[in-house]
Amino acid sequence: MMDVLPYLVAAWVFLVGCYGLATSRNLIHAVGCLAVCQAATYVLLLAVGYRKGGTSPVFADFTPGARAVVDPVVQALALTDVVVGATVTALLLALVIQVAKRHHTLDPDELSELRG
Amino acid sequence: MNRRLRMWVLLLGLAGTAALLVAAAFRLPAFGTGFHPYGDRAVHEALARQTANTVAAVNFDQRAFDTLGEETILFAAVLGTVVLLRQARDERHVEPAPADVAAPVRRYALVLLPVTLVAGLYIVAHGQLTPGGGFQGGVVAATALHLLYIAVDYRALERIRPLGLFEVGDAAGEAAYLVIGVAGLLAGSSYLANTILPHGTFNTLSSGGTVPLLNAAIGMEVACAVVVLLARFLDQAVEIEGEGANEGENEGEGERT
Amino acid sequence: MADVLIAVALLLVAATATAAVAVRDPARQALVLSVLGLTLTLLFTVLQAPDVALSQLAVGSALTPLLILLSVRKARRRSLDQVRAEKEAEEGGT
Amino acid sequence: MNAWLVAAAVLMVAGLGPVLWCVATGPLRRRVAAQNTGTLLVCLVLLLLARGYARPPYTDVALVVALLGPVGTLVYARLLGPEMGDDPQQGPLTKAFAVIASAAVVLPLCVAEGPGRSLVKLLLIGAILVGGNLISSKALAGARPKEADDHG
Repeated sequence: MMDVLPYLVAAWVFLVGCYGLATSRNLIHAVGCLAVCQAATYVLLLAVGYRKGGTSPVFADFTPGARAVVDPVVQALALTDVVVGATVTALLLALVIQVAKRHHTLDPDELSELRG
Repeated sequence: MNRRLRMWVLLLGLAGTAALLVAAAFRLPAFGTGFHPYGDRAVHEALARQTANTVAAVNFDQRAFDTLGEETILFAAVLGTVVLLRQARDERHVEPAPADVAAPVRRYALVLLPVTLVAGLYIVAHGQLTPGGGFQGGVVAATALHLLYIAVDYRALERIRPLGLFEVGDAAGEAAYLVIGVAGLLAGSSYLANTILPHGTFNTLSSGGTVPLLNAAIGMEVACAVVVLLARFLDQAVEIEGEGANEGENEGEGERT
Repeated sequence: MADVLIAVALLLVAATATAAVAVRDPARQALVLSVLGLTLTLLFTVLQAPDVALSQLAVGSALTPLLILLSVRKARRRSLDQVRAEKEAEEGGT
Repeated sequence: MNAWLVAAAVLMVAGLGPVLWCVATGPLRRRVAAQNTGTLLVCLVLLLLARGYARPPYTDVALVVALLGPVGTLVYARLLGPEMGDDPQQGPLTKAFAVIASAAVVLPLCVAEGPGRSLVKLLLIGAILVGGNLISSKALAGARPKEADDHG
């Protein structure tokens, strides 16, 4: 079970985020759901890079080679994306604020009705 | 398309994606596998360049060009937010009323402000040794400044926050990254190559060649970017009123904490 | 033991993510999202990725919730402004 | 397998499970209080993990939680204060739990650590954690509805 559990959790988090995104009645809530989807990618990346019995590849407190280490490449991918993802969330929220200013509603359904 | 039909389409799509993802999960290498060819090579390279934190080495040495791309996305996202949230012609600026903050909260936040700032700078500076680096430390340092908003109020934050300077700092961080990259070219190697500086002694602050410099550049950019972002959002939420607003009352900073 | 820790962290993340989607009010969702950030921090630490944990923590504990709450506040003020303006227009008409 | 990791796992299940439930349900004030307790628990778990994996650098993550966790709660108290005005106040039990849990985790860690720089760091994290948690509980209890405000 442990062989696939992390991948299944990543899939579940992604799907649940997508469901929330599609059924959301509030654009701010939708942006939050997108953040959940993003979290799924981090879980998947780090799960791929894990090595049983390994420790983090930071050699500040032990000599290289003394312990097995996990994959640093996927960690580097995830780490930059976390911060960049936050600024993209900010950009989306700025768009939502603009929508609220122009159309006085945050409900995506009402917005599509506006456009006719 | 009505709501009901849309729901069915959604559920169908989710079920299909779920089936594919589960099928893929069982075909992936088992969780915790010992086979990490890229990881092993990355660790080997990082140690050859005397960088103790191999994650930082991957980010700022082996894949430094990719990080430049990430950084540019960040820069563009901040620029977009600034453009979207500027004060429109039909809006006006209203001074928020001073907030009434409980004395212990104020004292706590004012004591913690320098501590958090130092912690942020520590995380940036030790990025090549211990977990951390420019991305994380930058956010922590920027959050530290906003303790002033919690401790006093938004006006106090505005007074010590020359926003123009932070906007310049954001661009300067990005530019510093580019310049360090070009320095690699000028030194006769390739763009962003970690060859212009000696790699130093393993596990000391000056190890890793250009890794600490790039870390500092990213730290500056991220910190300034977060300050600018939050400034725009705070302006919108606290200060800028729409056309229909009543001059007399403002919802700014009245409540107690 | 390491496997148990990872499994617990994974299940916590799954449960928190579900809760974050199920809570429909954005302000309340921001709270669940910050707990999601915390559980992700734990998961990344047990997956031996303290760098990513630190990143997630810096962003998830204060920055994202603050952005969401400020957006909620701005959107609410917009609608308040709108209601007020309509009321004024009505009073002007009668 | 060692006792520190077992303790961390127990704290995760027994601590964060209820926290998650309280954050997702109930009145707003209880939700914010639960989030506050959540940051405290995560910090303690991280300290236990750093010890359990024998990796001192991991304590940096715990330090950042101790610093930024209360900031998040103070933000909630400031921005959601008007909304949770009428919600029932949290009893003294939450505060007592915060102090007792922190002491129960940090003191054994200090004993295991022995004198040195890491001990100072550990005590510092513990102090920031407890102080921050108590202050943010206080701020949370002081958050009042807007109507009671004297402005305007």
